[in-house]
Amino acid sequence: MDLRYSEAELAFRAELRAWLAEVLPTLPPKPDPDDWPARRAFDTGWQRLLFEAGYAGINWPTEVGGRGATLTEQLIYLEETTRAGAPYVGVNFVGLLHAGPTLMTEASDEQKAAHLPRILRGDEVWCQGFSEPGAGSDLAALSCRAELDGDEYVITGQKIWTSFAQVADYGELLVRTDPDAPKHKGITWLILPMDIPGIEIRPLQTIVGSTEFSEVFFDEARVPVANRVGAENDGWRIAMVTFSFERGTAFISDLVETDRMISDLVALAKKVTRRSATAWDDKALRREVGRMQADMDALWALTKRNLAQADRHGVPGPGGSVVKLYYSELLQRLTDLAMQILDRASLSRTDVAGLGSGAFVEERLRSTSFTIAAGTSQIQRNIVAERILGLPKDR
Amino acid sequence: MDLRYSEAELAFRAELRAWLAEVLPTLPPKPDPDDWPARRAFDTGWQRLLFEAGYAGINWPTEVGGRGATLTEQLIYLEETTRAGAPYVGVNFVGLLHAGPTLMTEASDEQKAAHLPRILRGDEVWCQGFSEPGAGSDLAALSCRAELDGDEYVITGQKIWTSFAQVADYGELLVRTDPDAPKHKGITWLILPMDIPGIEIRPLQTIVGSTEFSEVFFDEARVPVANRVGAENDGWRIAMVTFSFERGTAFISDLVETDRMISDLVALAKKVTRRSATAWDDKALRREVGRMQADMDALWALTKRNLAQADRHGVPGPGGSVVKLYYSELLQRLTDLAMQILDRASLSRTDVAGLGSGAFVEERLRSTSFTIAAGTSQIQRNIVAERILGLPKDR
Amino acid sequence: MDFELSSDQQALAEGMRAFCDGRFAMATVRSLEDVGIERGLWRELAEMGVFSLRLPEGAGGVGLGWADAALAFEELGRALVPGPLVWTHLAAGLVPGAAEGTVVVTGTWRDEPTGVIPFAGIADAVVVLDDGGVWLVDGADLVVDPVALPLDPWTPCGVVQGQLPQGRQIGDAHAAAALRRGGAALVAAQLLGLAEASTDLSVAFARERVQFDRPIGTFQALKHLMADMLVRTEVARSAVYAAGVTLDDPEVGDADRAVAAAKVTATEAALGNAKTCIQVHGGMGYTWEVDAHLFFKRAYALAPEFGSVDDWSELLADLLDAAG
Amino acid sequence: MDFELSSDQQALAEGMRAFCDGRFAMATVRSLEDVGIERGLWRELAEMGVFSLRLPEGAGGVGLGWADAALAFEELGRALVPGPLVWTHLAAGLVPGAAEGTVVVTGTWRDEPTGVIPFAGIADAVVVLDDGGVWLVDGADLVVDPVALPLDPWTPCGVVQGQLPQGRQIGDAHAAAALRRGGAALVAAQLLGLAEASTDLSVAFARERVQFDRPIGTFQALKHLMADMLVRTEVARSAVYAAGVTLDDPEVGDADRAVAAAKVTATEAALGNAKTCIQVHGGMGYTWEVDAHLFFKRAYALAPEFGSVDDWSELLADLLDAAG
Repeated sequence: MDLRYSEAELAFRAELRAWLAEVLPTLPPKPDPDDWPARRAFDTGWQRLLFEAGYAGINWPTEVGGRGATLTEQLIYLEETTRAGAPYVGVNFVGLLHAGPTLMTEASDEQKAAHLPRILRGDEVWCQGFSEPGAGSDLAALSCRAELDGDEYVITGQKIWTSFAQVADYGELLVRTDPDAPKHKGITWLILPMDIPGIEIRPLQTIVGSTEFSEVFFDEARVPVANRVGAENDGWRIAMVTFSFERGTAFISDLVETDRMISDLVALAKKVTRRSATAWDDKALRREVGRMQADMDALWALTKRNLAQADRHGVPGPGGSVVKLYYSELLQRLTDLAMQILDRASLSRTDVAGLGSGAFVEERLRSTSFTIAAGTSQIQRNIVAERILGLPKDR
Repeated sequence: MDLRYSEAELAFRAELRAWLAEVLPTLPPKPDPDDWPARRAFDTGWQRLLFEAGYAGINWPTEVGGRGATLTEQLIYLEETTRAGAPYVGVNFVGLLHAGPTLMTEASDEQKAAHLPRILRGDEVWCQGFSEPGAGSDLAALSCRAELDGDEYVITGQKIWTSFAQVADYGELLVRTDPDAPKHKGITWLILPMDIPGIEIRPLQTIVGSTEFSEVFFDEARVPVANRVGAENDGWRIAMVTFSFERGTAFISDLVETDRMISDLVALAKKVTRRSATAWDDKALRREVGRMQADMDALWALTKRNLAQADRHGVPGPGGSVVKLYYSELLQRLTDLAMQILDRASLSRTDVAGLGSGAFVEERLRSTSFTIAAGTSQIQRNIVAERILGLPKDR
Repeated sequence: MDFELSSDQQALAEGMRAFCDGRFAMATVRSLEDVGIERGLWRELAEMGVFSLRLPEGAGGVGLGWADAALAFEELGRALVPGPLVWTHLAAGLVPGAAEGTVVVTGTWRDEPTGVIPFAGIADAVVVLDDGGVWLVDGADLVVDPVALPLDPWTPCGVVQGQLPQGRQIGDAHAAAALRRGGAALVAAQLLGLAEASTDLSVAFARERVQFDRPIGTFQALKHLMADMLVRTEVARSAVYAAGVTLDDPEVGDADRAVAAAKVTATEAALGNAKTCIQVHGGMGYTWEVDAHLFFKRAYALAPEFGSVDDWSELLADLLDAAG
Repeated sequence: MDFELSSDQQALAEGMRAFCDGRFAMATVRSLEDVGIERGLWRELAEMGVFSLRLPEGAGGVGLGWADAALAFEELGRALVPGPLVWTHLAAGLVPGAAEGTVVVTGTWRDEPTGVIPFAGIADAVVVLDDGGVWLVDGADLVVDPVALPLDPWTPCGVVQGQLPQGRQIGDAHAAAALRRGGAALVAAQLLGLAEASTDLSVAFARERVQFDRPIGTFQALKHLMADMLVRTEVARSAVYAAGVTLDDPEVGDADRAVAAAKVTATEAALGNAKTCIQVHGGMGYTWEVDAHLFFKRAYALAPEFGSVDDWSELLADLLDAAG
């Protein structure tokens, strides 16, 4: 076991850090979160900068134009970009981390050539059409229909929780092509051009008031058969291939940010006065914060173990479920503690009395989704119990 | 809503308190917990004193010789006897609170006459033969067989978790009389004389090293058909009748004791020194103790609500499950907190350095059973979810 | 002793529920986003007796007690009725117009460090509590910076700029302590109502929502989450009702202690249940459309009012200390 | 960076596990009830290198590091091997005979307020840590009152009567701090082993035990309890291994901080899992016969050693404070 970075890793970090220091001040101001065209422009602009500097597709193989970085380099990349406050992957998320990797392993050469270089350069934005109102945790229950008509699939149905739908060029779409087959067996994976007729996008408002997600309605939208990835009715396997791409890097940016939030909480607690003392003079609070830092440091170590195991064995050790379960609850505990400290200042989502309080209130709201999105904590515990501990399936 | 005691209730309390003050000092010393004959003698002696003073069968109707007290009087009775340190119901538990009430509603006049007066006087001790190694949470899966042979049932099988088996005169026994019927339909309720041949009692050692429970083995033990209560194969219903006897008084003694433990914990925390200060100077600890007292006071109020609802509607309101779930976890939190305060003094189950620490360590061990015995917390949550909230059954 | 609602209390609670169902249906509550208060509805609350409930009949009130008020505020919490209901209720009899619903009153503590006051800038008057007594500040005398984005859009807030005015004394130190105690009990009652309503919403959803070919309410993990919601609610309900009864009849117990148990357990119930309610709803729970977030936001907005869980826990520990 | 066991470390862990399986089978551990230590077995532990693991080869040791020691102590914890293993390991090189297993060493802090010392009266020597350094007291110089009923029957204790002797100085203040840090890391490793083993025991039982016509491990409520056991274990494992690596190579992080994370998370994992293990076993978990209580008692017995969760959490907060 070794936690020391190699010379090469240190050099990678130094080079990246220097580049970030140079390039970040040149970026335009961050756009308003609800101005989607501006967000697309900002995020794809950043992607183009990454591409030109050779950092695009940090985890993509060099054969398809990626950086082909080691997992430790990916860790360094995520750590440094997050610490430096670089833009997130943003609207490029689905293309770079989900649809792209799927195309790499499952698509035809033509399909790869048509999309992968454009995704890397930030020329093409993707969204995801997997979940449906009736198919959330039970994704395989999806019912959005695609019927073959000549050399086109005619699609009717609905998707939900689609991020970036407003500005995406393409969508990775799961449709039911055989309604009579067992539910996992009748699903097909399609490349959906977002500009065809018969698609309607309705933004969904979240509890923080944002339009992060949309519902997408299909009314006889026609997609060429040539846009099918893999065989008809083999879409479930293909979708699962994508999920298996995760190598333990998923939560690194979140961990870096949460780690910083703990330090910010200490700073905040030193500013909040309670009667004659500050909140930070309260031993109970100090202990609680110390304990969260212990959990945080342990999670950071777990991430490094997961990466090392993924490197050796191809899959991350105890799995992303463990990190997700623990991390999402830690963040909720942390923001809850902040709410307690803030007392009436917690009633504002913007900063009050120079406390830097707004970020905590906002995150207390936002973090409610962390135990739900991408597999609820209940689903994650099933996964841990059945796949890691080998407990029998429910039925 | 009224929390004031009536004149009659106050008079009852005063009279009881005076009697306790008079009689308790005359009691012999409490016997060793593992000396079962001595325990029987002590507990039945106390029962005789209660009987003579008119307090025996506080919750039994006057028709069968009980006190016929109101639920508020029962509350007062349990509160006062616990506060005064009077003996527990002890070996009379099953007879007074379980088998007796069942006999009252389900047994023949002969059976009632034979047993009820003797139970009330402390002349007859009962135990329970319900659970089996293969039938715990799933009690209806019990397999201890009784086959009819002339006018006797021939019993072969095993029971477990039988308290007081060593000193009981009778047992309330559930046996399977029809193995082919659906599992709830083939069970019969028998009065088991403990002195017949074919019964072997093997004490089970608990994690605190006591022999509170026994396994009871039956090898063709013969019980007269006259000992059957109710009809053959109607035993499940009869057993459920007994459970429905609970009117919300089950945990009153426990609550009184736990309330006292919180005060004792304060006293202990004032004695434990940590560096220059006492544990009680620690704000975090004070807050934690305050919070537990809030929970405790709320539980006490809930108990009074349950009693009032049982009085009006015949059944306690949100049910004993709510009290049991919350109380058992509160006690575990309380004793856990004590373990933290005690630090290395927690390594001894007897008092160290005059702290009064032993009781807390002992209770930390003992309280592990509180979320298990008489329906695990998991089973209780199922009950709350299905019977109170009306959520659909598992299958 | 009979710790069960009297038939009058039952009728009061049912009446309040029917009123809220009629006048504060969810669509109405939703329409109050960003404002919190609509003067017409506020006067209807007054006509219903929400503010004058405990005033003597001779003074134009209903002549009821704290336990009755707790039942009414439980229903107001359940229905998510917004506004500085508790402060205005406490002000009835002290501040002209409060009981009648013509003057909206909010309040604060003089040593509150951040200057945030719910409904400041909207309310007509602000009651200020300090160790010396109860003070009244005219809303017009406050310079208030509105909070741009309140945690709970139905609880708009203002931040007082500069020093809080001293105000006119309308009560002594004893009255200030009594208002704090009573206010905490009534906020606890509102929190209890939130805890109940979020349980109901979760259960209704879990019975309808199908995944893996069965209602999600059949899954034990969700079932147990909801069982814990019920448990927290019933524990809190008992403490809240006991606090009301004890405030009415101090001979049955220590009022501070009873209020502490109510505020602590009701806050935990409301927050815990609101979180679970979102979780049970899954992705839908994170949308504006589903009501789960209203309970969540309101629970957090009420949690600090009249003393936090920590404050009341410490007070309870002090009482134990004094008793020991 | 490669935060995965090397093949040597893998072999070390497997070797320790095989040794424990062979020499400390559960029947053997059970036979040590009330005594904790059997001198022959203790010498076998020494021969296995448990005490001399980190001593240089020139000094008769194995020449390994803290990370390796953590792996060994994880296995000792898993197998429930009793005795003052960590203290004797720390004493190797400082106290003659400790490394060889001929002298059993326990230890304490001079400011420990209750005088309770595990294995006092049985161990040959007692190491005492204080702010001034490390001190050695001969077992014979202690007047000890044995604890009549120890929490963990495999951890018999004594209570020191009168003043703890000053002892002979065998290390300075710096050494005392180092022993506390290293000791906490190795106790954390033992606690990790307990957390793992109690998970395994629970899972094995839940797969076999049938109620309601199916293995209880199919019930989601129990499944989720056990999933949380695995989560706690893996979180703690990461922190414990990181603490070992950081003690070996202080350039990769702050050793105190790494040890704090290890002790805090491993204690929580061991206690949490031990409680759950009893709960999963139902009634059987409350019997002496099933091993669940051994994990429970040992977890509580080790929790206070070398600083509690609270102590290390406060230290971590102090470090954050200093960094901020």
